[in-house]
Amino acid sequence: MKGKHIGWIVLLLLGLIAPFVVYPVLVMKILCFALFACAFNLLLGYTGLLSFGHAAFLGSAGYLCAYTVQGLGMPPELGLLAGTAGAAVLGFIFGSLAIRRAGIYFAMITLALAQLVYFLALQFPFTGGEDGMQGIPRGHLLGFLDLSDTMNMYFFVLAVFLFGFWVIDRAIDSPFGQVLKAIRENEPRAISLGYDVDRYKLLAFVLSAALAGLAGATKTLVFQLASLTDVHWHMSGEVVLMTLLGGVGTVFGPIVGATVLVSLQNYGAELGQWVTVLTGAIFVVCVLAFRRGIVGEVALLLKRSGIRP
Amino acid sequence: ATNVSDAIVKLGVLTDMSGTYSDLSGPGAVEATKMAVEDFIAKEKPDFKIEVISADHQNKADISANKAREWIDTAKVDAIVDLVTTSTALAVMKVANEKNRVSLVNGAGSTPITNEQCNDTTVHWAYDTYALPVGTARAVVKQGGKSWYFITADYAFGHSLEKNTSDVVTKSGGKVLGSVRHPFPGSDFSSFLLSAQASGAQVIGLANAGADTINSIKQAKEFGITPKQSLAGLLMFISDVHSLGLDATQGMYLTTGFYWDRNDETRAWSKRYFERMKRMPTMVQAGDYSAVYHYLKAIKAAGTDEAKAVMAKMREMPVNDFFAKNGKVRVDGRMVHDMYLAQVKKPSESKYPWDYYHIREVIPGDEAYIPLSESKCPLVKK
Amino acid sequence: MANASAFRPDSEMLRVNDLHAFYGESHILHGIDFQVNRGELVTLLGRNGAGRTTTLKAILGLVGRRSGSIMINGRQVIDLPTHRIAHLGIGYCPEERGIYASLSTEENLLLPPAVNSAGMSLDEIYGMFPNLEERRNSPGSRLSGGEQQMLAMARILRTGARLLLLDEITEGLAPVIVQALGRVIAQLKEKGLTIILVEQNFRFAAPLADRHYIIEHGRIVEMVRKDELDSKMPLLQKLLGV
Amino acid sequence: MSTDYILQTRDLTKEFKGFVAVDKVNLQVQRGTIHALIGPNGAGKTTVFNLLTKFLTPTRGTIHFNGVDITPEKSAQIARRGVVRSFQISAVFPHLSVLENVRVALQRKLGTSFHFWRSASSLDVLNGRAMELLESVDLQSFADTVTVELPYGRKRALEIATTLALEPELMLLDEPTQGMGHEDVGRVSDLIKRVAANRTVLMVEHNLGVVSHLCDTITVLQRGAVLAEGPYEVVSADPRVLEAYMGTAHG
Amino acid sequence: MDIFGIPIQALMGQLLIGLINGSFYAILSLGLAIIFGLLNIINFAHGALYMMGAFGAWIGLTWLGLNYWVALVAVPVVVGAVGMLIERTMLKHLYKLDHLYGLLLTFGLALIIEGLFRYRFGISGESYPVPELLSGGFNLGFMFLPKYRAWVVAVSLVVCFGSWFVIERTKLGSYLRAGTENAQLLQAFGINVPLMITLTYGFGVALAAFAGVLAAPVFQVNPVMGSNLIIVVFAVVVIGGMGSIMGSIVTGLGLGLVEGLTRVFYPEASAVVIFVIMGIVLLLRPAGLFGRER
Ligand SMILES: Nc1ncnc2c1ncn2[C@@H]1O[C@H](COP(=O)(O)OP(=O)(O)OP(=O)(O)O)[C@@H](O)[C@H]1O
Ligand SMILES: Nc1ncnc2c1ncn2[C@@H]1O[C@H](COP(=O)(O)OP(=O)(O)OP(=O)(O)O)[C@@H](O)[C@H]1O
Ligand SMILES: [Mg+2]
Ligand SMILES: [Mg+2]
Repeated sequence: MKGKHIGWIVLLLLGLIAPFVVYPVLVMKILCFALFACAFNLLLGYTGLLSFGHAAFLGSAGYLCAYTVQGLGMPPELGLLAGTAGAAVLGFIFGSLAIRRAGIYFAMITLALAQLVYFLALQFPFTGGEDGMQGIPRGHLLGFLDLSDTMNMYFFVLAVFLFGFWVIDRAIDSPFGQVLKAIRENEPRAISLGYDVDRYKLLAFVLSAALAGLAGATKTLVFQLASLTDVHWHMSGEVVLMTLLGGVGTVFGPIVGATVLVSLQNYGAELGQWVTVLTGAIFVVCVLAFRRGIVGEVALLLKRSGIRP
Repeated sequence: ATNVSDAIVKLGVLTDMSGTYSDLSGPGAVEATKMAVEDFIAKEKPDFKIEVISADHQNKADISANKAREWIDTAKVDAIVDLVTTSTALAVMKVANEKNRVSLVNGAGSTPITNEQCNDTTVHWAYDTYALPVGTARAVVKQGGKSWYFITADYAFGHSLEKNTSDVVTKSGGKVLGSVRHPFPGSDFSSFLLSAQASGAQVIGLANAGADTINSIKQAKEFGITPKQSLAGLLMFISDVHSLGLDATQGMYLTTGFYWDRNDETRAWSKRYFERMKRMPTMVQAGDYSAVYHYLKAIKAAGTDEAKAVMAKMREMPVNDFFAKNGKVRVDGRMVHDMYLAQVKKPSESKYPWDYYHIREVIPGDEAYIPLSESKCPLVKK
Repeated sequence: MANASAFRPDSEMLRVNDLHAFYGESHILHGIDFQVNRGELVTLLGRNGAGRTTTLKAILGLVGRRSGSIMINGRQVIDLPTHRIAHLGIGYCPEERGIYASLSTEENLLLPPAVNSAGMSLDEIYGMFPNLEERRNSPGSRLSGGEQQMLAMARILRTGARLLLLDEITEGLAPVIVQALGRVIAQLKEKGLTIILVEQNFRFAAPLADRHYIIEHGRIVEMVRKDELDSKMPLLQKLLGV
Repeated sequence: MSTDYILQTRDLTKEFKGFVAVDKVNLQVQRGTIHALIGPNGAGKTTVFNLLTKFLTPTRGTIHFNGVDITPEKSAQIARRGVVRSFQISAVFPHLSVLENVRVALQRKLGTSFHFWRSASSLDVLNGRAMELLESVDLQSFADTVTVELPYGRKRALEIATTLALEPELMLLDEPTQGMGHEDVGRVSDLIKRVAANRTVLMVEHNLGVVSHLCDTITVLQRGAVLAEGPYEVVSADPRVLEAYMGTAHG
Repeated sequence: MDIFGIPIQALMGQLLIGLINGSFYAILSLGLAIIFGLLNIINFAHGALYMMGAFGAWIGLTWLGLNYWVALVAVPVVVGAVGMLIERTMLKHLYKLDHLYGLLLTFGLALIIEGLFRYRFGISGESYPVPELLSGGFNLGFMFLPKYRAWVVAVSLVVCFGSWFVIERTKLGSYLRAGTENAQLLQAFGINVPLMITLTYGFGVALAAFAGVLAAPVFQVNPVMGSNLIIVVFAVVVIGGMGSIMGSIVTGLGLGLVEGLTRVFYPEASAVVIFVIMGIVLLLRPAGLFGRER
């Protein structure tokens, strides 16, 4: 427990210092993806469900938020709300269909549904096809805080992230989280104790989808655009990678994973065509050498050297 | 001395370095930009320094918007060059405009760039998805290809290619028999080709791009559709012809903004480019050179790198180089220049490497691009 | 069929010296020493978790890491890969039965390659376990717990292995079947097979075995010969709670 | 008044692709007794358990619990009614602590199991009851141990404690002593005896020692059908049972 | 005669084309299914290895002067050997872990392989000519069937059913299936499981490369030809039932047909139809059409 408190403090400090050291828009992007990965980890790491369609939540929330803000002229907070709620509803639909299946089959159903969402995003008139929705206004938060100012936007994103992360952290360590853990450990036994496991999984799924949506909606405000990239299955794959890279089932792992991957994409962009090769090499090395993910390995190292994390 | 910020003009080439479009722009675009800078320094001896940086936007709008912002905010980039794929171009144009920086768009082709979504710090150089199909369609109908059928990528650019072409075909007295929309990216086009074949159209218009176009052409030959029916590539680059070979592409019509072997001037520049890249330039890469050179000249003339002032100079000065003769940058940002209708040579006609085209016709710039009178750009006062 | 010339009661079939075994980081066997003669039936007794299963697995190289010496027929095998060890004529019936769910009963039965020609025929086996004949075409996963146990046992009788490592074979079996198995084991011993039996069911093991080794915390703590059973009963009681 | 039956099945049947695993079983379990289900391997005992708890759906027949027809209900529902089972292969939550294992069973009654916004420390109120349960199976000293590290017999004991936490009216135990050393067998069978004091137990068991020691009524299944029923002395004297199940040499 | 406004002749043509594409799906998904079946690894590098097959043919022809027929044999062997090397040096360490790790590793490998080819050959790729013996085609009346395509169908059917026979109907097959479930025990029975696994992976990879060589004359040989295909092939494997050999073959062919039909009636949806089918199938039959439910 103590380790976690230290983690929170470090996180907070980093969040406050980062925009003065690193380019703030990049940090915002990292925060959005970190939230996305944490939401995903709630499902994979703590419920044992591998969704291969999480991009659908990220992306569709982005479009919804963009439409609310741009098309309907609503303020940004409503945009976020619309995105999150939309993703939650979508999550409920996905979840209801997929929950009854396990393992790789679960992953594949979510992939199939996400492909449908992609298809719709491409075909719907308001999404702008492959050009996406551009020039989304950031607007004024609650009517007064001008979000077009980078620092205002930054601290707003940080707040959103911390809120989302807190929800996840709390959910993991809640009565609900206990049941999830039990289900992951031994599902038939959980059933025989009288738990309707499907309903617990569904709630976890909806929660994860909603938070992924929150991340997507926020991202739309940050970049002022919503595009197909965020609904493409590559994105679903990327979030798996972020989580694995950081450490599945560790609280802070996905944040680290997202940071590494996003930075890699960003700074790697200047390496030109070698980015993909480099990214590939990192995965290979990670799997072969640091299987528990970065945070997982560090935790193990600390444990071995006798420091209780 | 000129009033250039930090006495440095910084150019950021933002392009697809490794993805689908990396052959038609990509590393070649970076190289062309560098050539333009070197040539400019050698010839004009400016009193400011010029730097070029580049990045791979991986065809993702968020990455390119982020990179553009970062470049402008932290690296003090003055202009962003190339911008292949429309979504990334639109995203960057917006960011650059907001921060009063110039976008020199070359790779992306969609008409909204200078139309609905135009802004006063964007220039669109080499081609667009109006000029290419329109030139081709008009010529092909004139040559007797009256009935058309489209194989269209089910994407906004595919749709707009199809629509623009259809309009011209009907206007020129031809007929459109139908179209089929394929998912993007596809790999097998034989089904769509069969539909096209069944339509009995004389001309099959390929309203797609890159690997899709290449595979369509390849498979059309395999299924014996060509040469009975002829193909018209609506968005084709010399890099596509090169990778397909003349055997598969011979006889096709296409429109281009630049062909390396057109005259001595183009040949001279292209040979220099070839020495560096081991490939001949596409119109995008040549356009990057031309646009960058013109931009730098405008800075020198304006005595500042402030975007609005530079834009004013760019509009004022005609473009005269190996790429364009008397080209001019319109108020909506479109650089109007002549386009060329090319027909792909038969293998037997090709005498040396990269000897691919007969230039059949010069399409005057005023006819090639959407006239200002039809423009939906808010900057155009009517 | 017993091969008279191969049957030399005191010649050594298996000798294990200072065997250590590890699962990942946990050190399970701390220097096991024992030996089994040709044609002998020896049991490994001990409490749950003492390391009996691990000993069998270590002989076959199925543990994470091991060290020490294992001689089979006078040949050092500690460095051989598992499949080579098996070809020296070892039949292994694992504790968790290891029935292949995707294979039918009969395919399971025919799976292990014969190591020599002395194995039982399919008919003999079905005669011994009629349940299996009845379920011969159903997938392994559909068998009841006990049926799986029979199949696991039957499977190695077919191969003609001369040294059997049997782990808790009476587990979950109906008393009639346990008795039948007792008869089978006696027959096998008759034929001159060497058997190492890991058992909880002391009552089953006692009349069959020539010697008993008692394992505690990964070490052999006691060896009891058949003729000492009565005198050493109190000790056994203390060690095993029998 | 007729006898008070807590569980009754009528013509309970399960077919697997033409193979009849459970054949018209009429089982009557009397309240407050320990009832054993024995029979040769493959007789259908586990399948009966699976049917009773709806891990399998009966092909035909009905199940009545406390007079209510529970045939159409789902597993978790049946568990909430008070029919709780153990598994033939040990069923614990391996990476939870021993205490948490029991608490998971207790927490459902708090009604906060969907509350993802509440801290897990809100469950601490259950610790007292959980410790009591652990004491009843002699596991109090292991409360903070991670369950994987427990020896096998202790895991079975924990499983029983977890089951007890639900205060089941009817406990279904599938081979509770399988794979145990002698000491553990003794301990677990004593435990069953103790916890059965005010509830009903239906168990499958091959260890006849345990059966004869614990059980009031014994039902013998063979090939899916009931072969014999009655107290141990009666059943064990039945020549058909001897032939099909117990064998001759048994004493 | 028309069906929903489509002349039946055209429909026949489209179905035939569907079958041709189906053969590619079948042969690729067969390789994937074999690898998943035995190694429990979701081989994301399959697409990249397929691409290597196609490039192998091109390199053979252009640099070494080896013709198509030589390539058809030599390239799968070479790429298969590369696969075995990958298995020996990397995958070997992952068998005891969750599928996810295999997926991640092979995904990384795919990125590396693709990146390297992209660096060397550029994105537009190269054209491979149809072998002389098979150029031209048959006029079937309702359509022109290129000889080469007919050959593709024939040879893939032979290869697919040949592999199926070996795996399902021979002793080797029962070893393979047993190895999937509990390799340790199989080894304790005296079977050299590591070798078997290496060879199997090599075989699965060789199938991918074989498909690549077959594809070279049909599709533009470019570095991303595999990654565009792989996700569809995954869907095929899943619909057929992960690890089911017959399932992957039949589903591959079947989905080719379905896709062909969609291209006639609702072409825009032809890329998504496979996923729709996958969703429906999994909801109704969780283990896939031919998969065994656990
Ligand atoms: N795969 C494994 N990983 C880690 N530890 C293991 C593993 N298998 C067994 N152990 C541990 O090794 C010890 C010895 O186990 P083993 O299975 O050999 O016991 P046993 O004497 O056969 O008892 P049992 O009656 O439970 O079968 C136990 O403490 C067990 O927890
Ligand atoms: N899902 C299934 N599909 C097909 N047959 C099955 C299935 N489950 C069980 N059977 C068959 O039904 C019969 C009864 O099995 P069950 O597991 O109930 O036996 P059991 O009485 O518990 O035996 P044991 O004492 O060996 O555990 C067996 O012959 C088994 O093969
Ligand atoms: Mg054991
Ligand atoms: Mg049973």
